[in-house]
Amino acid sequence: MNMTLIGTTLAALLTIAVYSFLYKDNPFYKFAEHLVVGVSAGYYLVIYYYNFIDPTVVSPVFRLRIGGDAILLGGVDWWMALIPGLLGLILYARFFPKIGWVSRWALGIYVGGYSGLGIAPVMQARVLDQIRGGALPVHALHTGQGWTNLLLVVGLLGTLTYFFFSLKHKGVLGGLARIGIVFIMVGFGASFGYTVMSRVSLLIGRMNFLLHDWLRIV
Amino acid sequence: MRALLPALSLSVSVLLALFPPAGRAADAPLSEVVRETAAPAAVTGLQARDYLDNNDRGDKIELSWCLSADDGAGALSVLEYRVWRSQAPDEQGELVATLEPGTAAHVDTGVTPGVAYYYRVEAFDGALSSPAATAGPAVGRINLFQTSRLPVLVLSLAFFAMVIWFTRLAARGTNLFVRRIPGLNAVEEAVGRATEMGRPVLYVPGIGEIDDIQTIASLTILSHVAKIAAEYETPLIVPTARSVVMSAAEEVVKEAYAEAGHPDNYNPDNIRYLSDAQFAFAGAVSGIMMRERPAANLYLGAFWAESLLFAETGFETKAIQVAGTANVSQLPFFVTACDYTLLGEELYAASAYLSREPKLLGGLKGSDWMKVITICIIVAGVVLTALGVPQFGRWFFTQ
Amino acid sequence: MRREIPLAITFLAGMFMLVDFFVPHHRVSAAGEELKQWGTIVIAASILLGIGNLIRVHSKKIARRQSGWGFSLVCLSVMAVMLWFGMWPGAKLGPNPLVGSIAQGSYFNWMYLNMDVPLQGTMFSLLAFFIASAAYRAFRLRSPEASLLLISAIVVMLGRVPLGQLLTKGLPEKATLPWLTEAIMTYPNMAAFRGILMGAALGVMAMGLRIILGIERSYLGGEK
Amino acid sequence: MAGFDLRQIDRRVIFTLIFVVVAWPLLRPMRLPMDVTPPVQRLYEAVEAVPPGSIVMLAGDYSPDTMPELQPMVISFVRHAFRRDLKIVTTSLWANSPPLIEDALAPLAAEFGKTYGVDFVNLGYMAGGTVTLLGMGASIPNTFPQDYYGTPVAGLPLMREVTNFDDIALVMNVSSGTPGTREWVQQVQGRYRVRLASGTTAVAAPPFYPYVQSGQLVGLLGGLKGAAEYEMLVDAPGDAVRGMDAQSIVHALIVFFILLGNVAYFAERRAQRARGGAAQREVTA
Repeated sequence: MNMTLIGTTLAALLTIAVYSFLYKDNPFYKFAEHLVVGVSAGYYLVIYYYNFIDPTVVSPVFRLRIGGDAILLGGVDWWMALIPGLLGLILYARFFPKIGWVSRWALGIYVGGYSGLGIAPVMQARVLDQIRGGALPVHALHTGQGWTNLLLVVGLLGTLTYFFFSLKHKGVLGGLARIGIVFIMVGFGASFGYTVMSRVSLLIGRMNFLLHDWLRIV
Repeated sequence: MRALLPALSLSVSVLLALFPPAGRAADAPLSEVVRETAAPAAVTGLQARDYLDNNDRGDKIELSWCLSADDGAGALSVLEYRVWRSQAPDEQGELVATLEPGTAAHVDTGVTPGVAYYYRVEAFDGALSSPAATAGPAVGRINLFQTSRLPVLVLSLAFFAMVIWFTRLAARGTNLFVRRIPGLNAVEEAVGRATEMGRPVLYVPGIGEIDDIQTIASLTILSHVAKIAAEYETPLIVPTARSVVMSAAEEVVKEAYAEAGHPDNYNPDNIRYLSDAQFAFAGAVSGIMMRERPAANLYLGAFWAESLLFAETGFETKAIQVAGTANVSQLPFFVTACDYTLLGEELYAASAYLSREPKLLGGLKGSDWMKVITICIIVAGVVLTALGVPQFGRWFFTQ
Repeated sequence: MRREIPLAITFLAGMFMLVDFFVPHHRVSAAGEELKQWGTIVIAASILLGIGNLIRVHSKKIARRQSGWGFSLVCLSVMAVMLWFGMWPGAKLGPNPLVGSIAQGSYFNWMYLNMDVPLQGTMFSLLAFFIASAAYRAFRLRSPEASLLLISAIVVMLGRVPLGQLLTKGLPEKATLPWLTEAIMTYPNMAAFRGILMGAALGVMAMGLRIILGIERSYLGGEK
Repeated sequence: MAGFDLRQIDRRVIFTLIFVVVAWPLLRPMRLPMDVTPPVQRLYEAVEAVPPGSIVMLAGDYSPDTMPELQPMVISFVRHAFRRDLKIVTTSLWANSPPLIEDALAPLAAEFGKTYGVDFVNLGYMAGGTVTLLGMGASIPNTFPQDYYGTPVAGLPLMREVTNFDDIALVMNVSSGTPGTREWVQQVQGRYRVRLASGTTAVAAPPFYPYVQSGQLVGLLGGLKGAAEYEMLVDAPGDAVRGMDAQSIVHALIVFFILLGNVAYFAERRAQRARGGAAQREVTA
């Protein structure tokens, strides 16, 4: 028996086990579900170790090298590898009630750092750039472009108004918010329809695997 | 008469030689001679200035120019542009770049910060070079402010000021109005229903890492939900896809149970890490729904393609489902398949809304007024472009 | 103090990264990069927290012979096998080069390709079924808004395949399904999503600021 | 239908039908009528217009993840060219492409009895992107001194007929990103007046339609649908046509379910109103 054939057969059986869930929950699905959790846990553990922990912490701190280059024990690079390693380690302090609170330091750096990191780029890409893209010329109403631009501007203003929390949606505000909802619903419907194709392609892909790669009847 | 003919023909040929008819000038042989002997036209408008990138070492200078008249037009003879750099205005200096035709800008890397440089740019046709355009002196500097990001800074500061202003206002006891958000009232209702049915509540905080603000928003809502669940003594299952989110969720739930006065009811086995892998996680959560039959499923946080797997499996188990995410691509599926959905910003508003803590409401008010400013800017932009002021877009152009 | 130090750390880290965006100086950028790198390592190092939880929950089930304990055994043992194949330290000395390696052709890779990939891919493809059942039960003309959702979904769904082309063949171009699909995707869809994105962006910024300023702190958990 | 409530259709019925309509076209391709769109038709005609014996170039700039969409295009083009007795030279600006092209060439060469080195050559991958394209404008053999197998091009009879783009009757670029069709149009088509056709993923296609309009591309295949249309034109329906069959039917089936659901919904509402019953709790959409 060759490994490829065994592999394909195994993969095919597992594929069928997952599809059996569509009928109802059953032992085959349970088996597949627990198997994939186990395999992916092992996979991530190994990959994280090789890709992050080893090159950035273990190698520099214990083997004194970064990539292929030797570094100095106690040098800047060495400390720069040791500190994040320690930060990672203190996450585990929560298992020791007396020093458990230390684990929040690592969380503080991480959450604080990424919160700060997010703010300005979000302002840039999702507010400024969108203002620029959203303020379209609408004066040329004798052309089709003018009307479609007007549609885009009104839709955008309506949607923004819908998310206005400080006032009840009544009067002009209510009217604009209602336009917003109309646009949101049409947009959602379109996204839904647009996604069908790619999801069906996934199924075709799995089906091709079963019928062609495994059973070879296509 | 006889003498007139030769004179006439002579004068005609002289006239023809002096003023050739239009067709003749474009004759192939003539223009080919011109092409072989004339160098391409020079570039114009050459400028050199310090280049400000986002990792500024002061070692870059930016050049821009207008194309040679023979590039893409005219004699079509430009094969490349040559850029020379020197430290004196009249020196040829060293060749630092040869560029494809059609190029009208170049960033010269590797200059020494603080040193003045002069540049020459020539158009080259394979044999001959155009006269050089010159520019300089230009100096590379290490900058402390990214000027192209000024609009971002201005708007951010305005936003921060409003958030802080409203937060202080709230702290001083001013009553801030926030309209009803239907999906949020449903959260409490859902937990209540699970209690009536004697079945657990399932709370999925998304599959985002804790650096995703949606996850943090979700954890604050979780804290609120856990308090209700603790009071009702209803089991709360929290499956997570990220280790750090799991440990944060443990802390949040444990704390909520303690605050609700039921620390002993906290069951650490209900806060579960399942898998970092997206669909392994989705499969395992579906399994929990099928086997432990939660009566209320709350999906709040960052979700991707697994959203519909959850919502449809949850529907099959007849759970009441409330979802919320700022991942726009998944909203259509939650809206379609769940009972209530928090759209985008409503997820962030939720923690303030649920806790009714004045300090948190400040942030909500701040973003509301920022929305008003944004709407005003867009309207102003529409009006300005209509009035023929094209600069509007440029003011908001950042790098 | 136990509360203040983490909040101070959060504030400093947050402010630094915020300022970093506006300061192009290469040393500031380098420090920002270093901090991001630290974050990555902290997260990578945390994976054992989750794995520990997984092992605890499943071994309890096995020890108590709770229903489905056999599946828990499958989960834990396959994880152990994966680890052994991927990281066995004696591998380089042993006779089998396929163990202790994650390269193409190794047992680790084989398990990944023939178990993890098809299982996850198939679970992903379940969406093709669920998208149909969701459409069936939820797309009802019960309100004007719901009708819009339904109509635009149907138009786009049909406009994307040859069938839609056939259905409206012969009509003027601007009445054909492919054209309508394009129009819906370009206009209402874009306007709505741009609005939602802008609103959500403000939410993110407000939340981020609250975190940095220590107003939002429930994610840090209890006082103890 | 007494006793049968449409609102309560077991979703397993829906699942089964979806399963069947996806599997069936794979087993029994039905070739649903498909309109050929003008860009595809023009591409087909451009290849038809090349005199037999001429040399065409297949430039594959894609990777395995986009194979489902692009491989059927490559297969159809090779089939089309071989059938018309055109000679094929293939090149790649993407490192992953040459083996994928080889996958398409080998079986078709066997089918049409074509000889490597005489009727077709796979020049493999060359780094450099735009620079490589301009190099080919000067000399193709100098830019690709060896083929995919490491054989010097001087040893390949077909390559003796090729100096630069002047000897290539048509270039078919199959691309999924950068460098790809955009670079071919901007650097090669304009400069060397090459007849250029392109096939891209559905996601990447929209910006290239204006090129078809302006004539810079003689034709364009967009996504699985474009591939399917081309398969129909060369009269060799394959993976793309089968996939499109399934797509069309699934989409129609879902629409049918939606309509069915609404019929049931209104029937029930009417019945309820007649009974004067309370409105049922509805889910919010």
